[in-house]
Amino acid sequence: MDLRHSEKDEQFRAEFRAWLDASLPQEMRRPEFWADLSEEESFQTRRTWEKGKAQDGFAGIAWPTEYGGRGGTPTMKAIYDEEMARVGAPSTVNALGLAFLAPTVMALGTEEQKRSIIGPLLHCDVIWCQGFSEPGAGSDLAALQMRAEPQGEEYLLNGQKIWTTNAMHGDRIFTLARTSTSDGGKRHAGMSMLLVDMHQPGVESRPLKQMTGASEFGEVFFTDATCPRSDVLGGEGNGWATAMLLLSFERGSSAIGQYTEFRRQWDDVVDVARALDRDGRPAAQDPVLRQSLAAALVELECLKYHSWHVLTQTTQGRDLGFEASMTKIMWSETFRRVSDSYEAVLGTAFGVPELGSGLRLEELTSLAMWSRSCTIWGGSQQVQRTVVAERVLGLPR
Amino acid sequence: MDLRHSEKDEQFRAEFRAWLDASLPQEMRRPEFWADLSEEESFQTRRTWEKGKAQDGFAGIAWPTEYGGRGGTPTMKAIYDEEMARVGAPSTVNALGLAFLAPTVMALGTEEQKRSIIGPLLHCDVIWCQGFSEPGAGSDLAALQMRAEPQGEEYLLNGQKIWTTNAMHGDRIFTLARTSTSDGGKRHAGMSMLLVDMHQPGVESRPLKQMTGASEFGEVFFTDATCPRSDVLGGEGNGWATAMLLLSFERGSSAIGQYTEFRRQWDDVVDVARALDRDGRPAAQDPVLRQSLAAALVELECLKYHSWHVLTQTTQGRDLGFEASMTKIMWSETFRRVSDSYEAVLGTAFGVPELGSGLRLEELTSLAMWSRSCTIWGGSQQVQRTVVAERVLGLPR
Amino acid sequence: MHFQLTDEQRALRDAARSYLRDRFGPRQVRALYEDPDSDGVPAPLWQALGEQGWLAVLVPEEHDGIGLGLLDAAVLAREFGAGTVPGPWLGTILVGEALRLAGSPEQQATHLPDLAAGGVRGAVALLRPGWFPSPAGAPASARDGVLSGRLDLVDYPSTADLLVVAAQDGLYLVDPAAAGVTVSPVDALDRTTRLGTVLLDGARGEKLPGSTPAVVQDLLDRAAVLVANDLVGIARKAVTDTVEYDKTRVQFGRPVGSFQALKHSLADLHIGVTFAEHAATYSAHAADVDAPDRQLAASIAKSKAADVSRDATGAMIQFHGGIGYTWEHDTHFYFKRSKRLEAAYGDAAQHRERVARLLVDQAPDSPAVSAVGSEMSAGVA
Amino acid sequence: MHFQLTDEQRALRDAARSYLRDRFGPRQVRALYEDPDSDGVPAPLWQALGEQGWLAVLVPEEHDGIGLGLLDAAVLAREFGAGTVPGPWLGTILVGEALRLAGSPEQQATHLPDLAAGGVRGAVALLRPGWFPSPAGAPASARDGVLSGRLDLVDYPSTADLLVVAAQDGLYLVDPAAAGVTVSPVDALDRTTRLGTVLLDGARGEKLPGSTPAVVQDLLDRAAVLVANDLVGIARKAVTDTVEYDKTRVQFGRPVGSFQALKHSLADLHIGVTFAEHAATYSAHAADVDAPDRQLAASIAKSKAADVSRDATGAMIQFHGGIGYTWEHDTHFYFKRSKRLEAAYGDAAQHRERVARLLVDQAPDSPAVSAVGSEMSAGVA
Repeated sequence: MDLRHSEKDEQFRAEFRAWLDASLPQEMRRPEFWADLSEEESFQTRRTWEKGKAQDGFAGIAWPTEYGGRGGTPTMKAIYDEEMARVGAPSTVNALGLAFLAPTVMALGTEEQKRSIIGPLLHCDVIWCQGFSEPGAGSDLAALQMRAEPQGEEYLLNGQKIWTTNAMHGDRIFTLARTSTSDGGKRHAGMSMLLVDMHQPGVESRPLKQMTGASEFGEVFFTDATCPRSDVLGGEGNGWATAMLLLSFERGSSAIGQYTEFRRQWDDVVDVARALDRDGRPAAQDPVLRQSLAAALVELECLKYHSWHVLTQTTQGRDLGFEASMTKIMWSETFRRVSDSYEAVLGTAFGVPELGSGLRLEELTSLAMWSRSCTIWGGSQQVQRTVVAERVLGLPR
Repeated sequence: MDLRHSEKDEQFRAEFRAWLDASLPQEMRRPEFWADLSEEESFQTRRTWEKGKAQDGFAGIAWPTEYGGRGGTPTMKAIYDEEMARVGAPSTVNALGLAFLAPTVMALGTEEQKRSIIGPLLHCDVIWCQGFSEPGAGSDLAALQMRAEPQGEEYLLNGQKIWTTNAMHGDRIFTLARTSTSDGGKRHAGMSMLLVDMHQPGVESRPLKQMTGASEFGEVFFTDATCPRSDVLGGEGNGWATAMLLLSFERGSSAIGQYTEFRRQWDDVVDVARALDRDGRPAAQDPVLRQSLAAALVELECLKYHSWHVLTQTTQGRDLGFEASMTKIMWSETFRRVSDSYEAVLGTAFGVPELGSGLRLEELTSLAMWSRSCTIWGGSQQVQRTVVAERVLGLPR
Repeated sequence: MHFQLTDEQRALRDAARSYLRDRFGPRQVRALYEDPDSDGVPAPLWQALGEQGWLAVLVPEEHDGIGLGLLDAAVLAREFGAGTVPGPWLGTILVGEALRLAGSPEQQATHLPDLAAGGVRGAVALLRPGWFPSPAGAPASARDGVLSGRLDLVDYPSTADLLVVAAQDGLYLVDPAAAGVTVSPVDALDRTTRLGTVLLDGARGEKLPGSTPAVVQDLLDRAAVLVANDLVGIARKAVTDTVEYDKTRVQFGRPVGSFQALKHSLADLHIGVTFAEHAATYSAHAADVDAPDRQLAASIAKSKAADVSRDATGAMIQFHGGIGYTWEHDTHFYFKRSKRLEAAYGDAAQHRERVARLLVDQAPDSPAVSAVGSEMSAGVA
Repeated sequence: MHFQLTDEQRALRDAARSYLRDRFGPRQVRALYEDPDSDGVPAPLWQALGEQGWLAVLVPEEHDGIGLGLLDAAVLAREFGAGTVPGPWLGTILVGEALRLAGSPEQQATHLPDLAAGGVRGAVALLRPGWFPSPAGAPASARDGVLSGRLDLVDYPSTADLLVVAAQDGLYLVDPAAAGVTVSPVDALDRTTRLGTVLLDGARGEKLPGSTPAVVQDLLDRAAVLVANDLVGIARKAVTDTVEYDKTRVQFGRPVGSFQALKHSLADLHIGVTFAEHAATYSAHAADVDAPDRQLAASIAKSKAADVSRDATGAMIQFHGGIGYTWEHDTHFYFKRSKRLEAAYGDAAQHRERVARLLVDQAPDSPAVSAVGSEMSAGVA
């Protein structure tokens, strides 16, 4: 047991911390700054800042240098996540590309794909969307209907994708479609992963307003859109395997970034509890609310320990396999616990933009609602529990 | 909305209360009295007292007078349950007979069966056991294996039953067995409900010790035991339908008796919390324990309201159908909540027979453990939830 | 013994239900969501509330009301919860109750007929947000009939014609248009209300002479009972709609409602809502018959309803999947209304603490302990 | 960064595991259940504890111990929980820790070698049952080295050779055979212990000179950490055994473990136990490196372990069906041991309250807040 990082890793922390100190304006660290921007302004501000970060060498931390990465260790990536969350740095505008597409390209892509995709992605020159879910294919991804008919050197795409993050800002979309006609009962056959240009007449994106009022998601409609046959990732007809590999990359994540974010959220909730009046004393002194706050903190710290466990395994080159699929349940449930304690502390004031004291609440309220979507997307809690039961505990199907 | 009972019903309450005052010795109302008796002594004491109660006309409250009942209303039966629980009267020694066998005999039995079974049952001259579950047939009753081969005017019984209440005290057992050989895949076919004499060489009962150390349950082994063919209830080959009807009688119960018992338990837990020291003040003043106690009380009172609802429907002659199968979940979960709050209050002292103050805890501790069996027997919580989802909410199988 | 609504109460419920089905459904609610700057009181709805007598239920007949009981109002509150109905119905009802319970004959005669007809809209500020539901939580202070204080999170203050404000010594009628009264709107997540802050700075108030601490507590309990019924309406609707959706939504080749984990969650929610419905019903009845356990019943109802509605509206999102998180689906109407009401007039934990004060801190055989037939001893019905 | 046991710690774990598999299994535990009047210390087991060095792990090498850390002891505690191992191991370890942390060189030299070898059995009374885990909960009072008080729910007092008792001013060594000490056995539901009440009435105690309040708190935290590890061992075993049983138990023509509702419950339990394992491990490590968040870590571990073990042992009964409720099945060993330990040295709620005292009542950037690399600033490992 030794929780110290290597000297080299800590040097990286110092270097990145110094860069953040110098390059992240103070106002951008406050949630109010972002709450007061339009979605478009917010996106462009984040994009510009992230581009600068990449130019200064802080992108693709653990990726090979020949494709534009920094060539660091998994621990450096964890430190990067932690430092980003610690200062409240803007979240990436290329989340799906970074988390899913890039490692898949690195694993299955042609040399040409690696060179043409990774660099522009890191530098936010190309913003990537993910096109998996459809109205009839949510938890059951294999039910997807989108068709991509081969026509000469191109595919002709028709269909609809939904819950597409950044749909309104995307330049390209990696999307799963059926490239050959149905193969009897084999629902997983005949799919391909296509890399499609979104700036073409046959692709139309519409924002999808969420219950928060924001529109991080959208729908993407394909009507005779085209895609060159060379822009298949992982081989034609191998789409299901490619998608499964792609989704597996989330599992390697140590969740230290999520921990650090949710811990900041918890600290803010505690600040609110200290400021909020409850029977003439701060809500933070109410014995029952203290139980709720502390219960959330217990889960949070356990999430941190688990991220150390995952990082230890990853650093030693071990594949966590399906054991790691527990991470999604862990962080999303923890997020819910922190959000629940916020709801308990706020009471009737939940949903009001600020308290009398001037304390702004938009961000915390949005997070509390956002936590409810996190148990749905990326494999609902119900689907994940079944995976854990069958693949980790070995319970029969 | 009118929660008053009719004058006639209230007269019955007064009459029964007076009888209890006169006929239930004070010491028998205290749990310590029972804790200090052996199981055999306890059973015989209860049997004698119950016999006297029946002789004085307080048995079979809502059953027809011609079979030895009192001919009262469903409300009188609820009042009876309530008054019995209120004074902590001994529980019946013929529970399965009263709750299940008697109404089934009344519905399906021959006139001869009605006359020969009901009276002796009410007067505790014959103690009845129920023989349904087998080691391989718990939640899945239809998997039962016990055989009853017709041989002339008798059946020859071979097999084993388990979780048999009062196995060591029973005189007769109503039991489900296969009277014809397997009918292909029809697991429910070929069963019959037999009324078997337990005082014969082919029937052997063994106590089954529970985690509490007590042995309310037992196993019953049948080795070439016999049963006259006239002692079939509901017709040969109709065993499954007869059993389903029999089990449905539990659903008509208003749960007011359970409420009253659990409420007494809660009151006792509160007394313990008042006596127990926690940081120099009574545990009852601890804000977190108060939440646990109050949460249990909320469920308790809701159970009471629900029993009023059921009683209202029953009084109006309405069949609650499967809606009433929720009652088992409700009372057993409520019982667990009360028991959980006891565990929380006791802390490290859980399982110790008495507190320094002389407060005896055996009964409360036994109840807390017993509550864990109640979510298993009579249809586990899991089976009941499926019934509610499919039969009440109409969710697809 | 009949633990059920009377035929008249069922008729009242059915009337509200058909009005909402035919005249004020989710489309009308959505209009309020899309127009947060509107006053939040759809004119046809408000007119209907007056015409149908739904503002008059609790007003005595001598003041042009219908003179029914709290259970009748609760029947309406439950339907209004199920329909996420906007408007100052509750505030108007509570102003009426304050006048009925504590007003002088003159005050009653002046205001009750207008309140019953819908000509006057009421709003109340009875409790500081977050405070334990007791008279000690009064948000204003009074000296010689002059009021000061900041009244936070008041429902519909901007459209109110008459305010009832709790001060340390009782209840006051306040004219929102009077000098010393400033109303500022506050954004609300739940757009089936319009929230505001009311600043009292030397505003004149007219004392309700009968407003003893016991009466203020009674008014708080009545508010809690009505809110509990609203929450129960929300929760039932959330479960019903989710069950219906999950019967038809197919994934993995079968309706998602056929998966056992969903079934068991929905079965537990159904049972929880059933308990909460009973509790909400009994709490209103207990007030009507002045049962010995009426305070206990109010706290049981409010805590159970808040817990169940929180769970049911949360599950409604989860078990609708992605669509349940969108603005276009009605799910968020229920979720947001539930959030606003869960803690109103005391949250679940505060009402559990009150249960403990009533039963744990008292002698075991205190009259607060209730049982079947308890009304006999109270001698009323 | 390695958040995992060392090779040596894994070897220690494996040794304990094989001993329990081969030499002290459920059959031996059952013998204790069937013979409640025995002293509860199986002689071969106690001898093995001494021979294997499992009593010496924390005793410094200079006193014939092995001089390892709390994490090594925690590794053993976890296996002992999984095996529901009886005997005064914990009491003996804690007496050793009290001496190591607060004893004079003479006291250490006199007692530690015997404790390490198993020649002396220890028992402790550090906290009144039900009290918040702090020095203020000391059960005895001392005046001029003379002790009085009633020490409730002490583990294995009847077989103890040496007692450590907390009084208001620190820790005392007490000879259980001395005048003024009366030990009376008390029935315990969990028969993997033997409980007793110790009455001190003018008994002589020998003060441990270093027992400041901080040291007493440290000792309480170490006790909580070891109990948390025991509970985590219980919980893991409960989940594993239940999963195995449900893979083979067939009802409705399929293994019950194939039903989704069971699957999801077991998946959640598995995740909960995994979290608790991490927390129990880190809390011991944090004590070993004197991490700034060591108190926080102890409370996190104890509260999480208590909750998880309660849930897992309860589910073990439920998901074994009827057989899980019988005396003949081993399920109740786990359930009852869990019940005894869930509240030992503070229950889950009390440790959550402690978390709040450490983090909610302090300034936000207090050193109690931990993160990866926090040990760097403490400068120790």
